[in-house]
Amino acid sequence: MTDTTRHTASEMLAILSARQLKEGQVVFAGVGVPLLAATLAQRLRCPGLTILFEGGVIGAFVEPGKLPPSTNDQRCTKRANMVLGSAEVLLLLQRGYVDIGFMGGAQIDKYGNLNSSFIGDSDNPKTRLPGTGGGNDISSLTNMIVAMKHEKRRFVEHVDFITSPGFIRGGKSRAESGLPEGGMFRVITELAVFSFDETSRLMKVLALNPGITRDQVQDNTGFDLIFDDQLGVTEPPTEHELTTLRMLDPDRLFIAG
Amino acid sequence: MTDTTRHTASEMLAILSARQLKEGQVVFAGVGVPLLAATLAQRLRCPGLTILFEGGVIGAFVEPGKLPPSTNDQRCTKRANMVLGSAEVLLLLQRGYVDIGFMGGAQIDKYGNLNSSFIGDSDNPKTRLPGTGGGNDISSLTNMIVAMKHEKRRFVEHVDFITSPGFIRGGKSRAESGLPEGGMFRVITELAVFSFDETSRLMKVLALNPGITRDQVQDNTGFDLIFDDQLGVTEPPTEHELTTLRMLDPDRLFIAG
Amino acid sequence: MVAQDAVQPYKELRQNLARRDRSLREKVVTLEEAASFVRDGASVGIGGSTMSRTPMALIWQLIRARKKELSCSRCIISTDGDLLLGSGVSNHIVSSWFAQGGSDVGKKRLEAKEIDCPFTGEKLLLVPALNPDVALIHVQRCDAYGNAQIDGLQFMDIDLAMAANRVILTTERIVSNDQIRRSPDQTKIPFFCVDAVVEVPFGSAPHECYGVYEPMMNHLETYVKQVNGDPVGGMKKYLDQHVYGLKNWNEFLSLIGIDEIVAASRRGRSIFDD
Amino acid sequence: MVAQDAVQPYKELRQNLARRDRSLREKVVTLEEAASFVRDGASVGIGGSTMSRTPMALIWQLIRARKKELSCSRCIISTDGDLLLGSGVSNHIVSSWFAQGGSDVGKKRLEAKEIDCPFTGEKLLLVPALNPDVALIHVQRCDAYGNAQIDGLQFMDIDLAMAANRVILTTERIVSNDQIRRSPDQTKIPFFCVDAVVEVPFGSAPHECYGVYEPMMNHLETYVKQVNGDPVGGMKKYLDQHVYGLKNWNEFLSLIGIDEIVAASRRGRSIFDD
Repeated sequence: MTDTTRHTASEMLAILSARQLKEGQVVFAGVGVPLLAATLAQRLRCPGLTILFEGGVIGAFVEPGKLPPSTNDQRCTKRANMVLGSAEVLLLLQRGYVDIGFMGGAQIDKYGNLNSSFIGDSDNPKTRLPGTGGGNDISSLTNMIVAMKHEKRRFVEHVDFITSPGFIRGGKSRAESGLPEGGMFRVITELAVFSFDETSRLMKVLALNPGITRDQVQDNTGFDLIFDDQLGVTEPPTEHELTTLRMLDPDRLFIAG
Repeated sequence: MTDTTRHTASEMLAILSARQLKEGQVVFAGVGVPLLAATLAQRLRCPGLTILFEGGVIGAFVEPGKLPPSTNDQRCTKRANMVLGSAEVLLLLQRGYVDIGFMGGAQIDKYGNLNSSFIGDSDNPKTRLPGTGGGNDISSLTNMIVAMKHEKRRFVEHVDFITSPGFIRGGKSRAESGLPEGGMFRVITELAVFSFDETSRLMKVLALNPGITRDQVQDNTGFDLIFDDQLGVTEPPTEHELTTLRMLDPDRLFIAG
Repeated sequence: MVAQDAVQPYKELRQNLARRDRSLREKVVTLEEAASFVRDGASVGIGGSTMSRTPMALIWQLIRARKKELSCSRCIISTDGDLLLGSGVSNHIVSSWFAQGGSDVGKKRLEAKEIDCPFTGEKLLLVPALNPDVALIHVQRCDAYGNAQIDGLQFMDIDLAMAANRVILTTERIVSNDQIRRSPDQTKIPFFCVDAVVEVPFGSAPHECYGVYEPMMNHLETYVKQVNGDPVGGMKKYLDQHVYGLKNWNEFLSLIGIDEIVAASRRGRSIFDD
Repeated sequence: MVAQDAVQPYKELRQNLARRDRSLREKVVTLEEAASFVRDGASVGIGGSTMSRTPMALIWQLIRARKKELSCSRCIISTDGDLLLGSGVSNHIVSSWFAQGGSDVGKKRLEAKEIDCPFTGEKLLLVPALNPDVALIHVQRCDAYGNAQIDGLQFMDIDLAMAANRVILTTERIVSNDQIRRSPDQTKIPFFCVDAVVEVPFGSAPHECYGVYEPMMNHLETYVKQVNGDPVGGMKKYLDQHVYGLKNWNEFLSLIGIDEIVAASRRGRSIFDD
């Protein structure tokens, strides 16, 4: 028996994110928790989930225990439906064939803008982050799910640098910036599940994770949160979810922390 | 023994055109005599001639007796070095990888402009010709060899419609029209071999075919011809050339007339 | 329904796509059902080129269904274009490739626009995007979802599939999704671009299908003689005898004749010799 | 020598190409000779992505040859980027992909230009073309002329080969031209784009080469630990022990160790199982 009360934050992120995906969707997934969560959804409830990777893969069906270290490795193509060029797979985002973009984040702000470039001043940064990769394309062109650890320094009023745009400055500013489609759909953390207000485009708590209070979420967030009128509580991870997840990542590459 | 004094006009065109190609060149060839002549050159003197077809073929090595009916048939790919998309093979023209473009022509004028669209007024044409295909791209982006039958109605002062540009209105007008590279290199007919004057860009007789006089060429041409100062006489087809050509096209698909 | 030369704005293209059912589902239909997806007046992109991988069975069915005012586009047309125009199904066919500075082609194509390159100042000619209402593409094999594999010459079919607002595939064979997944390198069109799949062996006859059969030249030569000899009467007779009156596509194949089909298949497979 | 962000006019690109020896000739050279084709200060496009088909042997040789001020570009850099910067060979690496409206990436990339679409009036962001002086690309196989076949993920390597003013290939195996001609579908780079060919088995180690070997993670983890623990000293030690001091590439492979190479090869080939 798996003890369902004991799990890591990453396991929580992967399981809650997987629940956001629907059978038959086309998902463009980044490496790490997104790749793992999409694969988990495929094994649990959505055998017809089509996973795309920026390396040039459509319809990935990653093998348990053989998780790729990046989305540009040959393991991403195992039993895939199609292999194609990087520019070509990104054009599918542009054309509108992708339902959901799904990635991790280092820093996010109240409008869902993501920073994976610089902490501090971009001309003289305190810390350099890994950079954009395909993240800007994904967030510019799809409805996004972001899975990330919840810390005050990661959830900030305004990101130091917008690498991947969310709703920019809220309201209609995203469309006015030249991005007519897509936007932030969900943010998943170990504390709560978030969506964005339809009008103001401010981040909003949809549901608290089991045992987490409003105050805990607010205390770990660097801006004032809105809470949904029908604030829910997420279902805890089931045994089936946890065992399947651990079967997929037996070396605990992405679920250790 | 092949009787080298008896051959068709098409055989003459194919053999004289083949002589214009050099070992190691990259040639973009149209269907019919160009394809045949390029293949002939490959078999006679230039095993390292690289032939491209608009259907998406690099390094074709067409089989004797299996000449493709168009440059979009599978026969074009037999023992080729590479198969690729039509837009991609045309981009190689744009990038400058092709030494020679090689095609036939229905009507040509004194500046080497080709018409394969309309005879008469283009809004109400007397005759519709087959259209451009890849011809415009080829002539816009490479140095061109054109092989065609010599008739007065085909060699005109000004073509009724410029489908594939030569030197447009002569002088520097080609570059001024937005085509900085390429232009007409040779025109081959059953009567003579032509080049174009370096300055005026007018068609010029380089060499007369065996037994053909200046007057015969002029009488079959709808504009005043210039003759090169060192006007030559082409070597007649050799037995080896004729037998190889006939071996390539045993059904006389392209060499009958 | 979009006129051939009106460029659809990005937002409209995305919205059209969002309305499509792009879910993973089996899309296998009959030739008759597939033809019903093509509405009168639609802009239709046709895959293949000249005599290669022409979606002939589907064109044949569009003629039988007496479609009207189709506005067609293709790399290079061949007898497919004759039949579309001669049957009255299409009144407009746009064919192949751009033209650059200096030619009169540019003067005829007023929709093209010249700009100065914002980086180098050089003159550039922009050609408007073509997003047909529906694309018809014939492939060697695909699965029931529409993951399609194309061998050999691909022409402009991949761009066509991406550009179109709907895609109908005809295929020599429907194979399992497992078979597709064993050679993902060979997949050229992903299922989510595809709206219908029809299995039609010899679906490109009398044209060729790479690696499967070469063109059926006896049939084509007889056809050309008949139509060139008497453009109106010859075409009417061909349509009556080879298109309208027949029970199904196999009956058309039987008119080509088993001898020619076997010979064309043998030649088709010979591309894989050596 | 061209600065990374200066767009070369079309005429200049054509003239550069016209000066290249594009004839059909054998281009097989040693790693040392290939490295000599890369001049100090050159802009260098690097094929593959992250840990896949990285031209590591050639990068290793550029470091040994103490190249200077290379301006590099690649989809996504990994340990290759560390080594290029850490060794002092490169002082500028441009990495991956465009950014669209709204992000701050656009504000940092002043070379990008916004225009209104001449057809629809929509806002478009134009990114300048990148035409590196030289591209370094590792492939599974090619012939002595440079006709190169790539299996599996191709990333941006085809565009890179077309865009560059020179191309150096490293390859797991040089095969006969006959073998290339038996599967022209699989050829991705034609010989006339290629200036030099070097046969280097395991030329992408310790990264992966699709279908041949997976990344050699033990070596990479040891490297990462050493460099993260002491960025300056760790890198110096790695370069001294694994790059500068060695006789040849095989000696580098022997430091990775035969056990890891065999295991990585077994995993690499397993992609073709099922």
